[in-house]
Amino acid sequence: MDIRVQEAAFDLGDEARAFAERQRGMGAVVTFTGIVRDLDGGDLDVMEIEHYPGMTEAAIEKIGQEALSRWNLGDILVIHRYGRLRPDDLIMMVATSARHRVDAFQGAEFLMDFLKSRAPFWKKEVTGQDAAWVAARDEDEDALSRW
Amino acid sequence: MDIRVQEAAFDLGDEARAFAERQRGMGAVVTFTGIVRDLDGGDLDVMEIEHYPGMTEAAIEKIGQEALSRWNLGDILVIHRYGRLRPDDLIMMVATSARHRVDAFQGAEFLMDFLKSRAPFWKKEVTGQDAAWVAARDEDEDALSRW
Amino acid sequence: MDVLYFAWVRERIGRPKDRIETQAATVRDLVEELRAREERYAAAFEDLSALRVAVDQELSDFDASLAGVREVAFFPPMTGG
Amino acid sequence: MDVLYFAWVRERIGRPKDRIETQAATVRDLVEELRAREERYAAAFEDLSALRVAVDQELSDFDASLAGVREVAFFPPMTGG
Repeated sequence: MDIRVQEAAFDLGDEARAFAERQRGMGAVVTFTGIVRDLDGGDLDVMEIEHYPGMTEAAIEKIGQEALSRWNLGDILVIHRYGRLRPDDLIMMVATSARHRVDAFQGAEFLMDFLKSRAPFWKKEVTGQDAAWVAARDEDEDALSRW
Repeated sequence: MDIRVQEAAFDLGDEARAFAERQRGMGAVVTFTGIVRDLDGGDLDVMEIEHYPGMTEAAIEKIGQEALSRWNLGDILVIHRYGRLRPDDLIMMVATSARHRVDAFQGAEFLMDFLKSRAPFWKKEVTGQDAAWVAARDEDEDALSRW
Repeated sequence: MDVLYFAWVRERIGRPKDRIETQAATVRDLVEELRAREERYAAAFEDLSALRVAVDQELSDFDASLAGVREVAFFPPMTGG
Repeated sequence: MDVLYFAWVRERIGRPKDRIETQAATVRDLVEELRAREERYAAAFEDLSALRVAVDQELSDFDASLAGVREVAFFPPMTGG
């Protein structure tokens, strides 16, 4: 399990390639990548991501262990950035490997659902002179109940 | 929609990076990659993949259009190789983008389920002097009924 | 009409393609004609439940009409992905 | 005991952290003490249903005991991913 909480940018291509290449005996690799987007069609300038140093790594580790215990996974990668991000910047990614595709998909979806609502990150959108904390969505909380 | 049926190898890193970079307004990118594995612990030498030129592209196009009609997707990429592959070679990949993660995941899973059982590819495993066509799995056929 | 074979159907018949003049009305009728040709055809088409068929490059079934059809293909269940 | 604040809780209180000597038995008791401090604390803790709490860096709830606890953190629902 490879967990990285970092301010620095990362390269999806390099990370996905390296993850897939270090898997042995795994027929399936799934990646999810989250990208800063101006979904409301406004003029998003900056997304600030705050986190809880210490707890963040522990919370992700716990989510990852839970995923490993529920599905037949080979490996897990989680990279999550904090700090000031710009539109089109990559926020985070997860990758999973498994012998079969269903485990790889389910593991990645589980990680994403729990990272959304159970890892201590908070997003703030800065648009011109305005700044607003992104509100948690009910559907993200609801998504946890399916697991 | 970008569909490629090819004998040549492809690079997961380059494809994933390029796909993510050309998305506009999409907050989520999911990739799935299938890799040649010796899952039975034998000594797999070669996986030969046969396909039905002409029908293959049309069948994948149809599956892709169906995915676009069912989920709110930005774009779809499908690359599928044929010919003689070796263990650890990448067989195929799909990528989906969407505003929200659920669509990206569901779209990718839908594409994979239908590529498995509805795109005209056949795999043959060559191990030493033996060669055997990979049998379709009942669970792959059953997976279609959930959509 | 072009009749194509893939995977073990191709291997069992020993060729990838036949060009056939036929009056067969349906895929099933065509299969009967092919079975009657030679032992290797009979062997390939022994168990239709193990076979899939495409008519003019669209997945179809054994009751499909062959009226106006240019290409029929027989193969085992697909194993893509 | 260290009491940490994140996101708009931190902004509303105007600082990321307090070092507090307290006899509070539970998180809820601690919240009452904080509310009584100053108006900005009262404002931050006005609606507990909008807040989450971590006790020694583990997600917890307002009825959790503070016996032996070194660090409590208050923040809004998380928005990772």
